[in-house]
Amino acid sequence: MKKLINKPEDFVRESLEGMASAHSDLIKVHYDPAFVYRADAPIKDKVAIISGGGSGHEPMHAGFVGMGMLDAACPGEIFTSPTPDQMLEATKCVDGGAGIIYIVKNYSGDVMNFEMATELARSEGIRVLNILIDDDVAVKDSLYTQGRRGVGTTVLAEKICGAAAQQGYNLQQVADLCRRVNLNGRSMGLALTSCTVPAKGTPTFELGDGEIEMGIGIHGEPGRKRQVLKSADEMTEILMRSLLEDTAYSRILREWDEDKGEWVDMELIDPPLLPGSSVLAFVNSMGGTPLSELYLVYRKLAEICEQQGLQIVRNLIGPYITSLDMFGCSITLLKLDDEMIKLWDAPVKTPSLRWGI
Amino acid sequence: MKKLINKPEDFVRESLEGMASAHSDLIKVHYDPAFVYRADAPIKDKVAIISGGGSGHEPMHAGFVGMGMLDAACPGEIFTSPTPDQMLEATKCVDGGAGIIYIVKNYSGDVMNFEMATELARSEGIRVLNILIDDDVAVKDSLYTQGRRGVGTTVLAEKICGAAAQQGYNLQQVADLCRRVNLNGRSMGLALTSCTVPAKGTPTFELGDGEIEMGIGIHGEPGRKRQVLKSADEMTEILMRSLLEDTAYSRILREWDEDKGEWVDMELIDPPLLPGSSVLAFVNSMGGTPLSELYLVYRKLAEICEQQGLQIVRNLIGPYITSLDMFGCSITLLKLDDEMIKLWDAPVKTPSLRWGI
Amino acid sequence: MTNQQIIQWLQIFAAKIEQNKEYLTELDAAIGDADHGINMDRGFKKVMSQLPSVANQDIGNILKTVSMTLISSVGGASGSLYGTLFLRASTAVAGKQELTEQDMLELLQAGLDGVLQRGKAQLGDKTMVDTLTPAVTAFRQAVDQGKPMLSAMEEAVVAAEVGMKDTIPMLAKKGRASYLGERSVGHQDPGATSCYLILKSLLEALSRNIGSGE
Amino acid sequence: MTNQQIIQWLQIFAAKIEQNKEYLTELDAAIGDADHGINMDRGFKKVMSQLPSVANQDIGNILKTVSMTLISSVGGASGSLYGTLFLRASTAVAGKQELTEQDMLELLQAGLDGVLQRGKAQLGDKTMVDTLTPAVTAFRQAVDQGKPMLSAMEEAVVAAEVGMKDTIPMLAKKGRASYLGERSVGHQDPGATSCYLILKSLLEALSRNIGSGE
Ligand SMILES: Nc1ncnc2c1ncn2[C@@H]1O[C@H](COP(=O)(O)OP(=O)(O)O)[C@@H](O)[C@H]1O
Ligand SMILES: Nc1ncnc2c1ncn2[C@@H]1O[C@H](COP(=O)(O)OP(=O)(O)O)[C@@H](O)[C@H]1O
Ligand SMILES: [Mg+2]
Ligand SMILES: [Mg+2]
Ligand SMILES: [Mg+2]
Ligand SMILES: [Mg+2]
Repeated sequence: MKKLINKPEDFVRESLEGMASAHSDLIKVHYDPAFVYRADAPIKDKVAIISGGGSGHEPMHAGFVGMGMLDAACPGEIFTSPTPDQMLEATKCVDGGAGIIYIVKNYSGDVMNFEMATELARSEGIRVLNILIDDDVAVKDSLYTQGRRGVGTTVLAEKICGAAAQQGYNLQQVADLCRRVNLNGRSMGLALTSCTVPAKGTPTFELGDGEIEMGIGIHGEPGRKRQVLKSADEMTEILMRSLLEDTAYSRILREWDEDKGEWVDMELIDPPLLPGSSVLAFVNSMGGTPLSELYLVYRKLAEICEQQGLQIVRNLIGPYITSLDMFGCSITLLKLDDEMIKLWDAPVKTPSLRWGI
Repeated sequence: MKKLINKPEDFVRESLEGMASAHSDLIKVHYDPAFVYRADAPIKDKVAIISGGGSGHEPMHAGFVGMGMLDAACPGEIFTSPTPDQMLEATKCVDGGAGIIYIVKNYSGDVMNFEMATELARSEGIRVLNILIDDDVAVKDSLYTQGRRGVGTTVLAEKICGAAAQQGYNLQQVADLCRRVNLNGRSMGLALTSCTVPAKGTPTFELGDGEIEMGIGIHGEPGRKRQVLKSADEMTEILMRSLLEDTAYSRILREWDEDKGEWVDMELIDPPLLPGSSVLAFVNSMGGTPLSELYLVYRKLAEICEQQGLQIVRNLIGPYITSLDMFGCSITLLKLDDEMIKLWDAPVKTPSLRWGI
Repeated sequence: MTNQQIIQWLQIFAAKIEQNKEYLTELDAAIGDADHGINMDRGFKKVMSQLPSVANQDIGNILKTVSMTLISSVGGASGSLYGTLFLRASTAVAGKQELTEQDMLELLQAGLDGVLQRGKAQLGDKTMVDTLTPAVTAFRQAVDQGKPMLSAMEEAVVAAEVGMKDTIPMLAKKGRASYLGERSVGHQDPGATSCYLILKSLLEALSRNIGSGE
Repeated sequence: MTNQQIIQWLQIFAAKIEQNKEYLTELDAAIGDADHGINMDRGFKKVMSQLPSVANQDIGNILKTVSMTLISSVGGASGSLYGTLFLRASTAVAGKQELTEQDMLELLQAGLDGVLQRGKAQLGDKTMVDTLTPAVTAFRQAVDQGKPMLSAMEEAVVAAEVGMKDTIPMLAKKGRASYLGERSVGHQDPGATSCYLILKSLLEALSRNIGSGE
């Protein structure tokens, strides 16, 4: 393992200390339990957005805390979802009285821990809704299973909902918007190499020289299948085909029902991605893949979108939701409407995403 | 070699095509000869800033073309400096009549090719000055040698001089400022792994599991010496010690003398970095090292600065001047004055550096 | 079973987890994200540091402390599941200083119910449920047949081991392994494995004290 | 030496560079940035594609085309240095259809002067200058002694080879290798090597046509 770390067990905390010291104008860090929050929180009468998950996906989530995006982020250990007490403390810290949205990636650990946090916060009288992101088309079956994972769309949902909250949307409006972003986002990723979890010290899996894992998540877990590494164009085509061939996906997600005061199962179905749509194209590095290669992927992606009659009206290219040092990339296509475009363009000022201010 | 590429010989061009398609609002790309330029160039009566160098350091330089930074960038083949005809064409394209600054990293290839371009542009009546960046403290001797390399300070000089040009500084003022930034910037880097040049297909050097190269440049070349990989704190201490122990460095650099109409040798000496100084701390990834590890380096760096009485008033953390997929990092400390701070904070809108707008 | 035996159970389990940390992590590397051993070890090291302060309290309180410690230190799927398991278990035996066979049955059943409710997994989904369910069933049958705690637990552990091994050919439907689809087949589930170890530790704590018991 | 021999020289060199592309790149990997073979091969492939259009022009024009092609396609240190070398050489023999021994001396000397002026390297700095300088000196001596082109060039190539090998123990002072300090010692300079190959190719072009000559 070749990393710039001290002791593996101190890695997450020390990285947060570095962030705190680097970005004291934007964020503050609470250590026990660990969460990162906007330096100016709580903001009265603003819906607060909290996300979180295992560490190792930097800049997500802590790098997106700040004006126009997240109010707080709860980092777990590497690839291990955070604990309910972290979320509860973060919730109390940023609660401005207008309610809280948890943006949760659909992994059993994250889902269960955020559900526990929701129950705890509710029992303390704080209005919390948790919205799940499950955009990974690599996972096919959904009935009776965990369903799809939450990947690239999470970043986009955090930006768009963060802007909405900043502009004064109320709790239900932000929740509706977040659900809409999730349903309109589709992602697919591949790995050229595994990553190395510091506490484990060796790569999670071994890949031959000409092999890749197709349909990966963001935790260094193996993908749906192993295949041959081909050219950037061919790899991009395979990713894009998975996204474009993805028809209406239906799943049951559990959300808190404010009226009933209990968890309810909701059936949600993705609207199809039809020719003529406007999209945001997000080409993401898994960590080790450099920007120059992402532009090759984007080049082919743009060509395919053009052929398919999809209009790319916004894009994001870079390492935003990573798996430590993994080589590889993911593509997210988010079908945009005018409201989402406006919110995407709204000013944002966080350590790792900034424009308009 | 595990990369998302098509044919190695098409890599640079295809990456530029991806950029052009992704950022058509900010930049345009000319292909033969290759250069990237501001979509709104030329800007009348504004000094234009051009940089360039081998590709493989992305986002530098093409990612820094745009409002408040570069007017054009000339990308060479991977790690191979661009050719004079590229610079000449870029120069003619962005010339707004107020003169041109070439920001040149002090490598023999870059220096010689930019000198040839300067002569060509001058012969066509365009006022060009070329300012060298040589901030790498790993290289010790300077008399009768190539001297120091240009590394991290290049990014900072491009931002600061870009802002100055945007604000209406004239040619000599921008040149003076650029020289001042160079003299006040110091960098030192290390590699945990080599990188793989696509056309070569294998790593440039092999490192054992517990080994690093200390004092590297940005072209995958071996460093000053090979040593043992220690903790992030210890590695940071070694880098910082090199920067802090660096005393007044004197060298002779060749610049064009406008009055004499010929090249002249100038002796330039770095002002020392004394306690009490305000600095910009730039922690840079060589490409493969993830953000989370950079924050560990920043954490220790901040601690050392505090002990040394250096006040970090600005920082930049991320992959900005890379060596393809190399794991490793570099630290740049730039001693700031109020003018530089103001120019650093000025709005910038490029594909890879953006704030204030 | 006394509260001292409960403490011993937890100590034995913590030691087993430490020994099997790498093994559990390797199992998780094959079909998950390579952290199950690390997670459990972090949690139970924390539990060990908390135990002295509650060692003399009733069993309900001890288990509640375990639960709270796991919930706030493990994270991941196993953190909320084991946390919920111990939370429900603690409620089932609230205030008790010693457990009868019936109490133990209620403890186990409540723990299992908590896991089912939180995780929504069914038997055959390739999770810890596949260890826990047959174990609780076997324990209930033995107790119904009037067998004493130790032999009932022996039967539970046998059933747990079978259940654990049965996860190998299963196609995962819950947890991270479910994302692998067909590729999850042929690997033993890490959570089912740690769950077997926790029951095995319970048995060891009971048998180790067989002489010193009544 | 006729312009057809000049063309052959360039063809032989282009072929040699293609054969030695990996070798030159490996030399550059040891003390530079692993691209010298790639750079030279890119440049001379381009030269080959340009040659047909100037094959019948005078030698000055042919060399000027080589220069312009190298300058605009090689990049790096070698692009500007070889570009300058050919540019100066072309000026030295402007308008000629055939070269005498004296013309060749002027061609070589002008090329060397161009490299020195552009790169500011001195003898012993571990660069192509260490091949070129002794070669030009040897050629001059031979010509001064009245030797014919072919044997003068043979002596130049012998000197070039010695010069190239002499770069091995040198500590680099110019070019990328200079950043390595002491670690540059013990490796042969890539530019010195390609420079040897260009002279060797010149010799081959001359000797290959010895029968068909006057
Ligand atoms: N929904 C669920 N119901 C029951 N058990 C589950 C569920 N999801 C995951 N598990 C169990 O958790 C184990 C993984 O735990 P761990 O690796 O610590 O957490 P994570 O998957 O978050 O990394 C799995 O092997 C499985 O037994
Ligand atoms: N200042 C200089 N003067 C003479 N030759 C030089 C100089 N700098 C570099 N060289 C030559 O150039 C060679 C390297 O060429 P190449 O690898 O193509 O360019 P780069 O160093 O830009 O990658 C060196 O081996 C050396 O012989
Ligand atoms: Mg995990
Ligand atoms: Mg080079
Ligand atoms: Mg796991
Ligand atoms: Mg080179």
